[in-house]
Amino acid sequence: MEMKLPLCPLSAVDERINLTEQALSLDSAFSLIRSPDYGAVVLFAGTVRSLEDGKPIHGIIYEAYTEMAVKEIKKIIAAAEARWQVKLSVQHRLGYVPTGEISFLVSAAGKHRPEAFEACRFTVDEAKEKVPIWKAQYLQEKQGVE
Amino acid sequence: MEMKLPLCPLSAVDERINLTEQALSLDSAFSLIRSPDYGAVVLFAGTVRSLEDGKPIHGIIYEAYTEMAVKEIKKIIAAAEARWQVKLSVQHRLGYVPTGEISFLVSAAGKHRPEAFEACRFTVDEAKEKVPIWKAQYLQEKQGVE
Amino acid sequence: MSAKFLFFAQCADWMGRKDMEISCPNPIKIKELLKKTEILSPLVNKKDFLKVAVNQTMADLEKEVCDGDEVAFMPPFSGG
Amino acid sequence: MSAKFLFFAQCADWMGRKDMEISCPNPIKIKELLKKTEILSPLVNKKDFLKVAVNQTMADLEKEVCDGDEVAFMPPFSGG
Repeated sequence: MEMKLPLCPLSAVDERINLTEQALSLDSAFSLIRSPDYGAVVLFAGTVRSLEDGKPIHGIIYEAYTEMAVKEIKKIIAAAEARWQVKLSVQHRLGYVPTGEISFLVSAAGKHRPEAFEACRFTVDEAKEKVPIWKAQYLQEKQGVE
Repeated sequence: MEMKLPLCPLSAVDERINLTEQALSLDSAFSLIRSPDYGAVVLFAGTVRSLEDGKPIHGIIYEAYTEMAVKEIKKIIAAAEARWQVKLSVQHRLGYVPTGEISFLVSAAGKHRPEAFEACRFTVDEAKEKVPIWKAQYLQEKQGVE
Repeated sequence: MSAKFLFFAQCADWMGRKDMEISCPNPIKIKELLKKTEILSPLVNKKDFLKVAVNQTMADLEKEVCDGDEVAFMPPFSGG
Repeated sequence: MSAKFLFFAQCADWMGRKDMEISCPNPIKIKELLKKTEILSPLVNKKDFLKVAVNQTMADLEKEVCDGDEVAFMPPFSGG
């Protein structure tokens, strides 16, 4: 019953990219990239902090240039998967994200630790730099939605 | 409503260490360390691969020297939390763990990316070296439980 | 020719809109378009700050806009 | 005096048991105990491979075992 899964079939990358107004789940992200061939999974979750520039906020509204964002994420995933022989997922929440919840989620599965850590970190850094997504509005505590 | 959570109260470390025969969940691990003060969470999941020494297996039985393991994990967490100002959780599954499932789960929450990545990786490496847990048995495919 | 323009995040605030069609007689460099198109004037003094994409690929202000292009004006990315 | 001995993973296989009490007249170094205690003989030729903890703290074979100690013999750790 040795099931040798193919490494990142190109047709499957779409389902591992997710720009959504729904809450993001680490367990769901894991299920997108898990495989019996991989022994190490590293996940990065960016979360909304309660202070922005010293002011308490209750959430952030995120906005994306969705079509371009998906294209850029695909390029980053292709580069990282080729370099480290890993399988990646990149997800970003859009619209209103409350303080403490996950806004950005990158998951990397590899055979061993080093490549999973390195590919995850690379993908996080690249996505922050190259993917057209914005914190469009900080929603301040006390004043309600401004 | 600015809730400044204290950084890792020592009394709370016990609930962030978990040696269990139950399946491990990334979302549950996240909930153990999340805080509105932290913007970055890095999780490492070690999973059971389908091949060991080239032979197909359907699972591994893990065994621990539980009391000592908890003490060693506490030491590692204390060292990492002091060094990086993070909050950590370390979990390991014991008994039978089927292929593809999570056996080992380290989670690190920090204000920013670098410390969350570094503290997670440090804790994974230290735990593998210093915590008395073993792959006691590989359960081979076809032959059933040997 | 005409091209579709998109304005994201603060760019939408400055423009007071999220998108528009702009017509002009010939293909034209983005920097010329900014100079000559009155309605884009809110973006002119933000030029050093702006990011621009043409057809969903990053471009600079020397890039020529052609008929049917999709041109996006964006502030620096801040996702994550 | 007597001490409690624990055998983990392969050590339990070699010993055919997971724990036992061993009595001896005086405090004694672990390496002497291994040499003199017939029932521990399955571990003697694994000495270079063994890890030892006394009271849940890593120790070497020079460590003296005292009354009431918990002594664990373990193979190299392989969790993860």
